[in-house]
Amino acid sequence: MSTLIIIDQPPYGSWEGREALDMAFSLAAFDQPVSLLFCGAGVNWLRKGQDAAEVQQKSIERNLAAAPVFGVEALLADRSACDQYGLDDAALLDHVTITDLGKELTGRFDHVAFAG
Amino acid sequence: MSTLIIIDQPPYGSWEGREALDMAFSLAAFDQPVSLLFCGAGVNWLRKGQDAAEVQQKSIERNLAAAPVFGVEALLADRSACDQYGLDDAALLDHVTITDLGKELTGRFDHVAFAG
Amino acid sequence: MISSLPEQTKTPAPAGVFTLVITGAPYSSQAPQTALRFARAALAANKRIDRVFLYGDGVHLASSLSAPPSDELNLCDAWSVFLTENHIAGVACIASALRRGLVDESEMQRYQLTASNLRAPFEIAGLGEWVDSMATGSRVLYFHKGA
Amino acid sequence: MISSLPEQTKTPAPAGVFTLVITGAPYSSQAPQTALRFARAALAANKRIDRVFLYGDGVHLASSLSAPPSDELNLCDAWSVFLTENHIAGVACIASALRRGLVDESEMQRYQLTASNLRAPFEIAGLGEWVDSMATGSRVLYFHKGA
Amino acid sequence: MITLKTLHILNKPPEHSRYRLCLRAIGPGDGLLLTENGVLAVTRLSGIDSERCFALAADLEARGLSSQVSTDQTVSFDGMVDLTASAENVISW
Amino acid sequence: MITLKTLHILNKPPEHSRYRLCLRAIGPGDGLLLTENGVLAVTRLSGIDSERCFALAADLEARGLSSQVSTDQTVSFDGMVDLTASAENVISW
Repeated sequence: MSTLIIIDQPPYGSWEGREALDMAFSLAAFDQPVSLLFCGAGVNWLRKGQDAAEVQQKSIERNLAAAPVFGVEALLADRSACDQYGLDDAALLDHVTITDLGKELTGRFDHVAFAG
Repeated sequence: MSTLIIIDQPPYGSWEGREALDMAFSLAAFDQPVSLLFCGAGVNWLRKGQDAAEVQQKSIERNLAAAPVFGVEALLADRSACDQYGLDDAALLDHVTITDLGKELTGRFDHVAFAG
Repeated sequence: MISSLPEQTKTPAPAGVFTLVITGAPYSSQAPQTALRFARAALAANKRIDRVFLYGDGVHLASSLSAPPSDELNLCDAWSVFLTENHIAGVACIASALRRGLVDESEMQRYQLTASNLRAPFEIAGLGEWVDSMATGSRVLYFHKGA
Repeated sequence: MISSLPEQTKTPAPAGVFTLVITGAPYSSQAPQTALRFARAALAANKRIDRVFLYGDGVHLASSLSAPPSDELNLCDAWSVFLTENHIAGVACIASALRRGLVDESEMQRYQLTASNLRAPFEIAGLGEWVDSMATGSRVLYFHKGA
Repeated sequence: MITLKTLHILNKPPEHSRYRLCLRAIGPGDGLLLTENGVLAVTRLSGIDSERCFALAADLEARGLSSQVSTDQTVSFDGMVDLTASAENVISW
Repeated sequence: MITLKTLHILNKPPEHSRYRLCLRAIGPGDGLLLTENGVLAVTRLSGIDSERCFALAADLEARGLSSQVSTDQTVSFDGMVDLTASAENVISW
């Protein structure tokens, strides 16, 4: 039972990304294999140097950095979305693997889900 | 004080269009000049032959037909959106005027607003 | 549009148990309506629904205080009746619910709030309920907002 | 990006009175946070805010039962304090509110509901309040959801 | 009854960013079920004509689009149950 | 302080359908203020480079984009108040 949770909403403007992370961490906590895929504007969750103090939210940079420790198998980012948002390896958080959203990727998982 | 209320969300899938209509009818009820502009997927509100019984919602075809009576000055539809959705004069409800969303249109109103 | 119906190529998997996850709010999205029609059809086809899980904005479906106009479907009430009559568990995610002002009596006391507004038979529980559906092989279907 | 700041071409209009319309829900959109920061800055700049009007999903900002985690901003509470301290009217649209399960004591009695959950100083009223802001020349600013 | 590899359920209009993501993920042997706002895609067919594609009758009727889809590609909620039960996987976009 | 004809406030990312509607409605003398998710547009400048365009500092910082916008086009909430008060009209997209 492997699951891919997809985040396609950008950070801070909605709670959908946070609630998707909670889903992934819950699966991992129960020892269910889970990976996260960031695509569309969602790849902006993965940009280094976020400081959410002024929008009075918690940064999730630390959560994402800890994702491998919590048991999330992979942090995946869609290549075309990264290109569109100018996110190269230097700009991306650590432990992110660039891939391509498509039938080959989604076909590798038993479940594919969004948070909203 | 003239107001343009814009509806860019398609019918039945969300309440935003209905709540935009309520805004327009409220302005009209208080004798404030108001027009409605349908654009993007919102032009699908204007298609003849809607039957919302099976989705257990009220059709708003009758409300829209009565809009001129209630004092709404114009039902406007964006030309490019109508083209994309195959809405020609025969498919559109009566009393709809085709126009182009753009700076000339929005500049003619004191207020331009969405419901959500 | 569309090519014709393909021929059957192999035996369908026996996916007889569904979990429905609703993330779209009533009176904002169509999700609770679509899910209810689907749920009724599933039971009519002798499928089982082990659980309805409300997540994100979907928790508003469990409100006991919704009072739509009398000529509109009362979705919260319709869902409540459906779950009760068919003995299906309805669960609102606790984290989503507390943020959005949806609480049962025990959360009301814990957070010293002035009222509770969870409609029976919905209960409040954690994401573990959803993980359980995923891990036990239910067919988990999501009903998201459509805009 | 962007060209440089243009020179001032004429005297600014004296738009000193704002009405804020919030249509995005807390803990779903960023709208209530952006609106609150804007409102504080407006008062600091000696602007007046005559009214905050909640519409659509924005009515959830007036919930008295929201209980977010203690390390997150309690937006409903922060807005309530801001409105009270600055004597600004907060109005939730009655049609939006009733559908979404947001009621004061009088609506609770009218619809025979089990509780009320409107947070002071918010009040429930009709779209006429918004029309009033439009007609009396307030600068009406909208804070919608961003996704 | 047919068997699909992955059934993609799409409830968003062509303007929505997730609509395009969904189309990218449809593989051979997969099916597409249009529901809610997703049925508006039947007015713009070119992007999806090579797939096994169905649309929910109730949503077509509500939007005045029933006549634009052939009856064997229109499904009731009963048909939606069959499709979701028999597909190997389901993704709700 | 500047005077703008219409100030367009855009809080949606480039993927959103209303982002494109907004760009169509910007006329000469108008200004554009990017807020919330709208600040993601600063990574794709070509569509908006000819307008009077500003971005809200708090939202740029949250998204790690402060360095991509020159300081005279970055506004605080105080600046947002000034812009909205002085523009002849405001449209929130």
